[in-house]
Amino acid sequence: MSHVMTDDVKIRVANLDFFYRDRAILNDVNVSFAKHAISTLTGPSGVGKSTFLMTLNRLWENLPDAAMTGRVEIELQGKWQDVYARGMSVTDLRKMVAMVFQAPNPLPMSIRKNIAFPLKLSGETNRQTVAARVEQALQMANLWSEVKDRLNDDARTLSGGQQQRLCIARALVMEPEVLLLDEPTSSLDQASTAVIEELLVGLKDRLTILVVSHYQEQVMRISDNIVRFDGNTVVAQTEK
Amino acid sequence: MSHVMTDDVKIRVANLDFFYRDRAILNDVNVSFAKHAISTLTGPSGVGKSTFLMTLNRLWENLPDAAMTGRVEIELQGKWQDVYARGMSVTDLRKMVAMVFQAPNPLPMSIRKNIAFPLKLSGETNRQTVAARVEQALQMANLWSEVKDRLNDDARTLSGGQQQRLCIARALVMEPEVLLLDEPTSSLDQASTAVIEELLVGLKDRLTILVVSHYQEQVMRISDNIVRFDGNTVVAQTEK
Amino acid sequence: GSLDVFKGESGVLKISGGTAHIPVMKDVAKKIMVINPDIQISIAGGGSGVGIKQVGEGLVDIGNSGRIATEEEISRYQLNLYKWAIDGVAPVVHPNNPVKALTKTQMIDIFSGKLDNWKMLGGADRKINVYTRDEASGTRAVFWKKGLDKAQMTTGAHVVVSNGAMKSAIAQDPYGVGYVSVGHIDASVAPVALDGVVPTIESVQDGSFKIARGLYSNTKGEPHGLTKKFIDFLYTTDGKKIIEQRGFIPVR
Amino acid sequence: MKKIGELVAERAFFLSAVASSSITIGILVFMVFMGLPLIREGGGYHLLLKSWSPYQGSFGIYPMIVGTAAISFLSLAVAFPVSLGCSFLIATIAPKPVSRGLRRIIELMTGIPTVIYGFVGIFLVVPLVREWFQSGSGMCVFTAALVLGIMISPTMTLFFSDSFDRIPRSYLDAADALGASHVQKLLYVMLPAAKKGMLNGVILALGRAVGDTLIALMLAGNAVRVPASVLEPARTLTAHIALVIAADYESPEFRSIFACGVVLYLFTMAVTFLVRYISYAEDRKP
Amino acid sequence: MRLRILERLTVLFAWAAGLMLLCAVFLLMGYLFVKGGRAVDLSLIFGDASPLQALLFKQRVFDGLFPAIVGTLVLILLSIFWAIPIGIATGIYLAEYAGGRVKRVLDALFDVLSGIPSIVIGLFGFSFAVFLHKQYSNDIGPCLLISSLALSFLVLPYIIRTTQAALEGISPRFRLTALALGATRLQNIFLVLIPKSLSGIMSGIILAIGRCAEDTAVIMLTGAVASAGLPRSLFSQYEALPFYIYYISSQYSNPDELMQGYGASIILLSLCALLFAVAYGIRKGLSHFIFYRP
Ligand SMILES: Nc1ncnc2c1ncn2[C@@H]1O[C@H](COP(=O)(O)OP(=O)(O)OP(=O)(O)O)[C@@H](O)[C@H]1O
Ligand SMILES: Nc1ncnc2c1ncn2[C@@H]1O[C@H](COP(=O)(O)OP(=O)(O)OP(=O)(O)O)[C@@H](O)[C@H]1O
Ligand SMILES: [Mg+2]
Ligand SMILES: [Mg+2]
Ligand SMILES: O=P([O-])([O-])[O-]
Repeated sequence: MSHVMTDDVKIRVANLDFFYRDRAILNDVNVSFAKHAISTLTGPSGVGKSTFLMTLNRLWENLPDAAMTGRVEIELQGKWQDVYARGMSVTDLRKMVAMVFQAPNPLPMSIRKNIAFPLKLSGETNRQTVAARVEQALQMANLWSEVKDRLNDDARTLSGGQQQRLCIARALVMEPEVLLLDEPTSSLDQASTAVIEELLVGLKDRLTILVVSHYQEQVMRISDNIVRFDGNTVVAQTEK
Repeated sequence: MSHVMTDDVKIRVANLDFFYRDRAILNDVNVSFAKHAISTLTGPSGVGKSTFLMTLNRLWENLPDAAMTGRVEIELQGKWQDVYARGMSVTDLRKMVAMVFQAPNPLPMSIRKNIAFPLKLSGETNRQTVAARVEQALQMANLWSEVKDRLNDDARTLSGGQQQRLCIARALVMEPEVLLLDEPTSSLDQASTAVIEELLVGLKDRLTILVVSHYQEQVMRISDNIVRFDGNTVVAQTEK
Repeated sequence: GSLDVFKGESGVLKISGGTAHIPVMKDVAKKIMVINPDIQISIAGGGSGVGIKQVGEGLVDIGNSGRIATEEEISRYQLNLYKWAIDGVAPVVHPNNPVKALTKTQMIDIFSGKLDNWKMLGGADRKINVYTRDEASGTRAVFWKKGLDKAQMTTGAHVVVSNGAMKSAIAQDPYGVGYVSVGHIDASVAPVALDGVVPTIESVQDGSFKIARGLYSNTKGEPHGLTKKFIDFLYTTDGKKIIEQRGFIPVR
Repeated sequence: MKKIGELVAERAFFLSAVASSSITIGILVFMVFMGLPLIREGGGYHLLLKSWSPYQGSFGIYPMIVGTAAISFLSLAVAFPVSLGCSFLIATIAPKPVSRGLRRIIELMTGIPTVIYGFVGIFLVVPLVREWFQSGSGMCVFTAALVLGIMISPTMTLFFSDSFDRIPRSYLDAADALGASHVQKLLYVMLPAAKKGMLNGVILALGRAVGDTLIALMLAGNAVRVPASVLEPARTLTAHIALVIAADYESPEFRSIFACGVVLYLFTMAVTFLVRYISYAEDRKP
Repeated sequence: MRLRILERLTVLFAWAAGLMLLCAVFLLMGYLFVKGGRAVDLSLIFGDASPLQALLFKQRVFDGLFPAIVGTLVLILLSIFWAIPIGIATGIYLAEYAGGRVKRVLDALFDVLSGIPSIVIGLFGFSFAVFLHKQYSNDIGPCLLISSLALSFLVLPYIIRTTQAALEGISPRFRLTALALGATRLQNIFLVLIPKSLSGIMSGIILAIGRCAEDTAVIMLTGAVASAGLPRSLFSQYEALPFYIYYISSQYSNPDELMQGYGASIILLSLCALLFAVAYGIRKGLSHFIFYRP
């Protein structure tokens, strides 16, 4: 409930309500997230954590019967912006507020093309630039060494952990300012989980990270800041 | 592994193997279950607990690509019967060895019709008898007082816990000798869970109960007998 | 009057074949069915060839034809022929077409595809759209024999399935030319004078228009019952009146 | 008691399946049987390559095969872009309410009877074509293909929309979350993913176009000649059957329409198996 | 930049295509209604006869569509009557009993059947009628019975497929529910699975009805004629709306007949649109109705 109102704040959410049809999923959520930190969102299943993430990049707008009221502001490109303002371009927003889903979702194309996909979307056609940024993103996601010899393979042939890192790399290639991750390790084994946790901790210098996680130990290991959801709203926010 | 070989035994399973296509799910399972007792089956997810329950009432035979070998004997109507014997009628077997699924599965009809459904299947048409047995079953499942005024409502309008008790009542209406329950409380809240546990404990005088459960506390609370599955077979059987 | 014989009759009468006959058949059938609702008469087209074959096979009671059945057909199916009207087959064009007279040679050239622009005949500079009938047509057979002297018809011709369809096709196409039963000609199409003779029912009757033919109803063996009464009716005064109204010359 | 009921029922279901599937086979056998004498006499390929002039004793169906091919491919050329565009609109480009409304309308359009397209075609499209092009009668390959194209577009659009609908949710989420615009999602994710399904749609639509009788019969002019241009009349196999059915059952004309039947039947089989093969290959993709 | 242009063009192209299709169809239908709208009245259907007398079959209708409408309705009823039992039974067999090779072969056969052009089915029906005529009885020829049988072949795949799809779409959990309560396979099918999939099956049947109502190619070869009056028996020839429209379109003999053609088109179109609307509307409600019937 408490508002963190320092210069370090990256995201401010105020009076957020969310509905599927007439069912209230989130009710008067007020919360802020710090810059260059990992915030974890926890809480029982079905409480609306995934839904909350989608309110930050407006992804819910593609769902049928979903409705939202409230205010979401993010400091983007150095200035505070109302995410739901009229002039805001959804596609630009989503490039700056990247998202990684619970189940890895590589596109049905080669590894290289998967990573280059966001560049293609923004009209980048210079092959050299693309190649360089693909490599850089894969490096950041700790995946480069494992896939550099098979960049043209179908991305769906990678293992689960590799696919999850591929999705992180794909989210990173546009150099977003915020990275949202929805239970990024829930379908992975211990070893892959460790790799990804390490990766996230390494990334927090560059960007602001929000992770939904069920695992208490994981939450403890990586978070700077814990946000607990329950009964349709945020019930506690703890800084570590 | 140990065979309980007393008079109190209700179910004997010997050398049971189970396959989906070529994948072995259960491997050389040998286990017995006591009469008038609650046995709980536990073990990690995907180990084959639900599958095992289905071998007792031959429900797996309706799944494509499933195959089984081994011996299952149940003492029914006072004498030992080989469940997979030639002369055994599957439908009679399933009336005596009733099953309740993990997610409550009311049929899309009224509460009354749901409970009366097994009676309809066996050709019972006397309205008085049906009404009496419906009431009796609902009483046994501790649901009568809650639904007696709305017996003609759609069963799917009941709450999750009520639906689960409805399914138990529907299983009880045929007066089975064995009741199989697959994680009957996993989708329920604490309060509903308590009601159902109490109900099961109350029922064990009348019949033999097998429950699959993940929850250690629950297992401890209600079981007379714990069967642990792991690595495709039964690894421990403990009597309390 | 002459419809009295149908009183008390009942049953089904199936007619098919020549499409030139259809207007007369419909009028007669209606008259009979109004008088006696127990009689059911169904009328289908198909063309003369179909009429002859179907009556021969026993699929219908009366098979109409716009040409005389061949010796081979008559003997194979034991046909009885009843010629009840005289008709002609006339080339027709759209009423707006300035070309309303042709020589026989020109007509043969048009239908065989040698002459393919109206300009060559003093009309608009547009391709000539030739319309013909399917091979089962008696009208086609007569026109081919007596009008085209058995010259080969162009394969590029549009094919329509009945006299009625020919008339409405030509009525719609300002650059079309085809041929229909003289009885069918009305204001929607213009008959084309052939070697100076305008095809009308009169010129057919007096023999100056050469492409003439009879309209026949054929039965398999001796007709009896309803079939016989139906055919007999065509020769009564009432029958002849209908035939005349529909633009044909009744026989006898 | 109950056991017997079960067995009887199963037997009845099975016999129904046998009976209804034997129709498929029965039709083929019958067609071949009826067409056989002619095929045997003239040689099958002869029949397929000769022209149609019964008075000269030639009963080939070559012009009709060409006519069918011309009209159906041209109608695909009309229907494909239109359907593609409409399915794009429905899939992402149009706003939700518009897309939903459009889909409803298109579904409804699949219910318009063929004969009505033909009817309006004769009185509206034929004169228009005649005047536009200042040539021919208006009853020609072009007119038939145009109307046929309009007629199969709704079906084809729905085939396309269905293949878009079958794209896994995760691909769409990925594209959305990466900031793809509607068109980008469509072009770079949905279109490649739905390619195979759409190919099936095209093949099935071709099957429809080839199998249609009324449009060609009413609008194409039915001349038995290989058309030299799209403004000339032509006859399809289906129209040929409808026109020649009128002949004598013993005659070679009548036999030849069974050859048409066999050709159409075999074409249908080819379409079916091609589509099944493509779907099968698609299912086996990783 | 090249991509950007492609994207722009795609949007333009899509809207253009959508507009074109809608325009084309509204033009076609608009033309029909504008030209023919005023033809639709009672005398279009009943001619000179009194509507009441005609509906009671006491008076014959000569210059109206009544016989054609009745012919079409009778034809639909008969075809559906043949196709429904065998179609649903086959659908059940495919979904619930067939497996492996048998299922694959049957699937392929029904795919082929659903693709056979209707004129080929008509040709089959016609020559079969002639065959029966020659071999067995002089009374059989192209007629209502043959037409309805041929049409039922045409729509059989619709009914089979929708039944099969509706049954196969039922979740495995739902499928096991009644079985676990001791239901036999047949009880499960008739008490649970069919009621559950009834909306799907019904909408398939209605689509099949629509197909019967609009088909022309089959009936023009198997017994529909220009003029026959009301059908009297299964072995009589008959009139039907779509055939009437086809017939008028090429051989109307005066403007009045042509107007009747327009009127018939509007009636047939409305009938088919109605069937379609019902088919889409019914998808939801029906199984609810069955389960809750008191
Ligand atoms: N598209 C949707 N339409 C309707 N209801 C939905 C939809 N998506 C989710 N819900 C409902 O909204 C609620 C919140 O869902 P959400 O996925 O946000 O929960 P969560 O906190 O992420 O849960 P979990 O930890 O299980 O992922 C749930 O009750 C869910 O059933
Ligand atoms: N119909 C099926 N076809 C093929 N494989 C199946 C089928 N049902 C279950 N399995 C597989 O069999 C294994 C055992 O499944 P089962 O449902 O019996 O596990 P379980 O012990 O009940 O797990 P849980 O606790 O998650 O319910 C799993 O790996 C599952 O993926
Ligand atoms: Mg979630
Ligand atoms: Mg389980
Ligand atoms: O009169 P016909 O239809 O045979 O030309």
